[in-house]
Amino acid sequence: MIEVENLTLRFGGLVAVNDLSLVVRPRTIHALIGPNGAGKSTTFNCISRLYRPTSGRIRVLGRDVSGLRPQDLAPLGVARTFQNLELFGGLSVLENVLIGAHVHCGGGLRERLAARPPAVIGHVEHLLERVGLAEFRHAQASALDFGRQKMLELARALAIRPRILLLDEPAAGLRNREIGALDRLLNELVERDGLTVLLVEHVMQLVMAISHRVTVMNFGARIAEGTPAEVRRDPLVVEAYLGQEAAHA
Amino acid sequence: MGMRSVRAALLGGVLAMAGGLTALAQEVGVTPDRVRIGMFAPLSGPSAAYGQDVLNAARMWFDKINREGGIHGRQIEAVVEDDRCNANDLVAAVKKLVEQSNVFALNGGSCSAAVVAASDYVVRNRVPLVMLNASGDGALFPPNDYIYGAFSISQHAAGGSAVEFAARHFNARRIAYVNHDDAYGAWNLNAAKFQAERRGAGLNVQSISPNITDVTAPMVRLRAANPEVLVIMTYARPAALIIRKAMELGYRGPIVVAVNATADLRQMVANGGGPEAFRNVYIQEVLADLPGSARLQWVYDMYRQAYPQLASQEGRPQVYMPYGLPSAMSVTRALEAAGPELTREKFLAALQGLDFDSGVMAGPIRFGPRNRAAQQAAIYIKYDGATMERVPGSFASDWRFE
Amino acid sequence: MDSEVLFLFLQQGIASGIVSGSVYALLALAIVMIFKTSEVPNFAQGEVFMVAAYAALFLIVFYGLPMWVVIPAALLFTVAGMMLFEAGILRRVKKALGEPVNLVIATLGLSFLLRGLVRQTGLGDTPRSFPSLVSTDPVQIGQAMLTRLDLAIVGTAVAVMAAVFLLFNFTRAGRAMRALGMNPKAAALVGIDIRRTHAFVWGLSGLVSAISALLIAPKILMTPEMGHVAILAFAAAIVGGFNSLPGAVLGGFIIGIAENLVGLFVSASAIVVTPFLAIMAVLVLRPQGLLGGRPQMRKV
Amino acid sequence: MPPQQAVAALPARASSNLRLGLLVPAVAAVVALALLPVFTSGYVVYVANVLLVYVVLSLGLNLVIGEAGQFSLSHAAFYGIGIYAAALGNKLLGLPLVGCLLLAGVVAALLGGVIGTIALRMRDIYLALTTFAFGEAMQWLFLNWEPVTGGPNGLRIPPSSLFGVEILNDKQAYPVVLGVALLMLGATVVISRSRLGRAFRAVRESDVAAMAMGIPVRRVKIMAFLLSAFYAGVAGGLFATFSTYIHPESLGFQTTMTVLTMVVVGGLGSTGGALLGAVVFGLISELLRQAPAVQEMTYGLILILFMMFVPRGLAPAVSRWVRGRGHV
Repeated sequence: MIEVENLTLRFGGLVAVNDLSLVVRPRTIHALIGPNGAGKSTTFNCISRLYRPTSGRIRVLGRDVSGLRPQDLAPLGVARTFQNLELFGGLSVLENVLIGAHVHCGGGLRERLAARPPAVIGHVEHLLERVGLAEFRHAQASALDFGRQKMLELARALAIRPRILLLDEPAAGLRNREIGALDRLLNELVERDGLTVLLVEHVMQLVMAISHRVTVMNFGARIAEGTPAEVRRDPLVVEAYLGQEAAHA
Repeated sequence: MGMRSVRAALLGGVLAMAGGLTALAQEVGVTPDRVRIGMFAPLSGPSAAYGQDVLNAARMWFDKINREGGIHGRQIEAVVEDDRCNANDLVAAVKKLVEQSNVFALNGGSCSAAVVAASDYVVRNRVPLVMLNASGDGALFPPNDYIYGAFSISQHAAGGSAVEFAARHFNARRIAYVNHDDAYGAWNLNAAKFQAERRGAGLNVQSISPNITDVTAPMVRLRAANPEVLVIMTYARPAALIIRKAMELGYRGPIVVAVNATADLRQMVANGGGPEAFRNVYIQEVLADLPGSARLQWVYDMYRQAYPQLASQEGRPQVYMPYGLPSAMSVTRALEAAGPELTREKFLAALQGLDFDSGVMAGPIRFGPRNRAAQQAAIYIKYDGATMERVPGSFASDWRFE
Repeated sequence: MDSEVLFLFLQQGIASGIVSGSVYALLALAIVMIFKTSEVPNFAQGEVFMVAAYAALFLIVFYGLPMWVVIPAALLFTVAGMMLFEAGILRRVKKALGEPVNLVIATLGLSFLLRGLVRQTGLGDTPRSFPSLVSTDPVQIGQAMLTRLDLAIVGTAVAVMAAVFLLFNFTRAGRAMRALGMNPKAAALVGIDIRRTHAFVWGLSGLVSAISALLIAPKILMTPEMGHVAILAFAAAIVGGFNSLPGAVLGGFIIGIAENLVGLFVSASAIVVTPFLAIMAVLVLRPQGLLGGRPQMRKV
Repeated sequence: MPPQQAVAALPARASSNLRLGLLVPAVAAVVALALLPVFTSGYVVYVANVLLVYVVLSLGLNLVIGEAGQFSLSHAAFYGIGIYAAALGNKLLGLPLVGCLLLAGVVAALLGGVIGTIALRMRDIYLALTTFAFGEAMQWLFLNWEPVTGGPNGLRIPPSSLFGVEILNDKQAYPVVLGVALLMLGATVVISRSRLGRAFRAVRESDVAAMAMGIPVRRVKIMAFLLSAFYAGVAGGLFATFSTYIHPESLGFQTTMTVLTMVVVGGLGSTGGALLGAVVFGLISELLRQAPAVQEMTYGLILILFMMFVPRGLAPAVSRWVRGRGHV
């Protein structure tokens, strides 16, 4: 579904991503992990076309993305969330998700002019139920608590009806109970709805519980890849994380 | 579907009403013992200095006439509005006076471009308008039946007269001419070109913005043309900058400053670089005599008596104050001449026939069948920063509306 | 136009452009230092400039005070006024909602208020001249004619620019201001008093505006509308790069020279439109301005 | 991470109950407005005409600044283009009123599209200043392009005609002005609720997220700019129906600022706010003509005090008040 070949991105003299290659298979949850500044989010932003890679190739759904603009991905069925939340804060919860469905309500003039476009409103309401925000539909997005804001962002991404979901630290800042719900939801999306998920994550609990495959990055490069169990045993990974923890201590 | 028919019906109703009203609209603002005059001028904002005291002068004339028993037994009732010197506000003021205060005639306007904005409305509604001190060329040419003005001087006459003075008095063949790129400038340049051509003189023109802060560029260009006389048709601030720059650039020839800039002569000398810069300066004047002369003393006495409190303030009366008098005099004289059975038509006919000496302005106030501009000529005064010396004779523009 | 005249025009245009440009540059500096730290384009800067000149004139006309008292008093008055506006009004506006539009409107409100106030004094009815400390005797440089006053203006302006440069680069207060401009949160973390620094920047900006006002007032004459000059300063700031202090200075000189050259070689009535054409040209060709840093990509 | 907040379900949109409650007074207001010329003087109708022009201007400016969050300061320029286009369409081409209005809107919108395409490479303050510069340059053009605009002499506008009837005074023009203003108001409500309106707000709130939702951000911004220019152009066309003269002096930054003030005082980002701001501020300005001496200071103080104490404008305050009454 996503193929990254020899991706390199330099900011001035700084190499943020170094010759990274990566393949995400259909209907899997693929996690991208690594210490802070390892280049995970940068990779992510290359895939969603916010950054232009210095070299290398990225194919999404079999298509080379190099000619695409950021807004061309949603119509292809690629949705994403953001590390630090990028909600439409001043708008209502419902409107946030409706905007997520933007590409699906461009049909006729009636559809375009409707405040509640018939083609998508059912799906949007369903999504709000699914992430548990139905009762807050008229609340202002920025007034929600942090966990609900994260769920709202996920619902908004799902309104695109994506085939690929790119999640940038979905569990960061969530409490255990909320992580459990997220865990179930993601599994359901892959098993039942047939989505493919690429996620960048720090919360190991989530990564180890749900990922089918894990890629580990450090200093912009891939240092390991495999199943959660394999990766956990990899000495390079242990060193990278231990080293980081030692540095933190 | 319904909306359209409602609108059509409404439109029809409004049209019918408008038609019905005109039948009743005779002798608006006139009762046996009163005639209501609508007055407007800039009373606030940056242009208030052009309007406040001019309007006060006109009012004190009306008050004097009222004290003497009015005209044909009628007292003049003045209704005043602020026009802020801009087109939209002036039109609002005029419409309020005409349609809400139901005035008989209008006596107002100090800002030419803004007055022009109201001219079509005034003509359409057949309301007589006697301007205050606006030159108002745009509303006076071509002449129409309802609007009279230029009691100080029209811009056409001001420009033509200044060039005439330069060409005749100094025998100049190369005249440098600085004006503004606004309505005033367009008008005075029009007549100035005509006059220069008639006298066989060359006119080197620089049109500058009224907001200009640095006049070096236009002045260097004029200097390069080596003019014999420099004519300044700008407002006070740019005029002072030009006089000063002329000195800096070593120009020593005669400078003629039009009436647009001469509001405050002492300030002009201070602003223009002191007496040194005024060795060869001539100012255009439209009053009957030198400012401050005995001949005009009665005007200032009258003001002091009418507005003792205002008169005690710094900077009062404002310089253009006397211009309000000939305008108000024209109104009262025309009311007088129109007879006791006052109608707008009679009033307008009387205005057209006016020809009198106001005792205030340089020339007579004279209209005619094809003339709506009261004053055509100006006198010139040599001014060295302290003393004034009148140049004999007056100088008139030959430009006429074709 | 023969080559001799052309050469003369060129010299005069550049010389006169440097004189007016140095004043635009100062005022642009005042605008940019506020924008860099508070992200507010202060639309009242021109009126602050105007009020500074009128404050001085007021003291001269009504109290007959000597210049050595008047000048410091006017400077102090302007600085205090700006600090008061920042601390008393703008801070409140920021707290109330803090949208950039609201801040801009508040500065616009200030500009109306100040103009109205000056008109109340009665000094605004006629253009006034401000007494010059330096004579206006002509000085010839090459073929260009300037005055002693012109030279004094350029000299003082350059000195003030140098002082601002030193202040920003080599003092604690300057470092605090720069830090505030780069990242307010981080600045607070390293112990910079944000409120005091903001007030300081506004005060400094008031000081620089007041100096430029007293410098140029004898040359351009005073009216309550003299704040118009700020438009040229805004143009200078944009041309130079709105977040760059050296850019503001460069932009000031470019606008000053461009105005004069256009006036000399094109037409006097095109002078007023020159700064706007310069703005549009720069923004189309190099949006961040000549010395402006590239706008940073927001991290997501 | 912020602590768990009890989310006060802040309704971001009025409930349908409330909407019904507003419908009745709204209809009453429209009827009263329609009957205005019957029971007032021409002066009042003129003031109403001017206010309605400001309403259309405010609606347009609110679209680009309030809804789409793009700080544009060239509204007066597009307004001027509308006036000149309508006047010249009438004078030179003999177009009927509807044709003039359309011409005014379309010419302004086309130029708006071109300028938007260039200017919208910039954001925030840079966009504001580019559009400001464009506005000033246009005013200069109006003043100096004599063959077309009459230059400093201004331009006389001949009476326009509707279904063969010449419109000669304010009362005759009023039904047209009111009708078009209501039409534009209706269009604004529809646009604001539509997919395009949502896209505007998405771009305003976060352009990065908007892109991720498949919204062509640049095109949407240009669209907002173009629509806003169209509104300004139509407002200019309306002005030309009841005015006889236009001078470049009244097409400067001051006019843009007046409209911006209306939008902000009313409440940025809300259609009702733009409406309210135009009416309230327009009335204040007309009433202040009675107190000339302190006008400028009053105007300045109003702006400052509003920004300090009513920063979101009148609309939210009023709707809170209406809702509060509904509960009693």
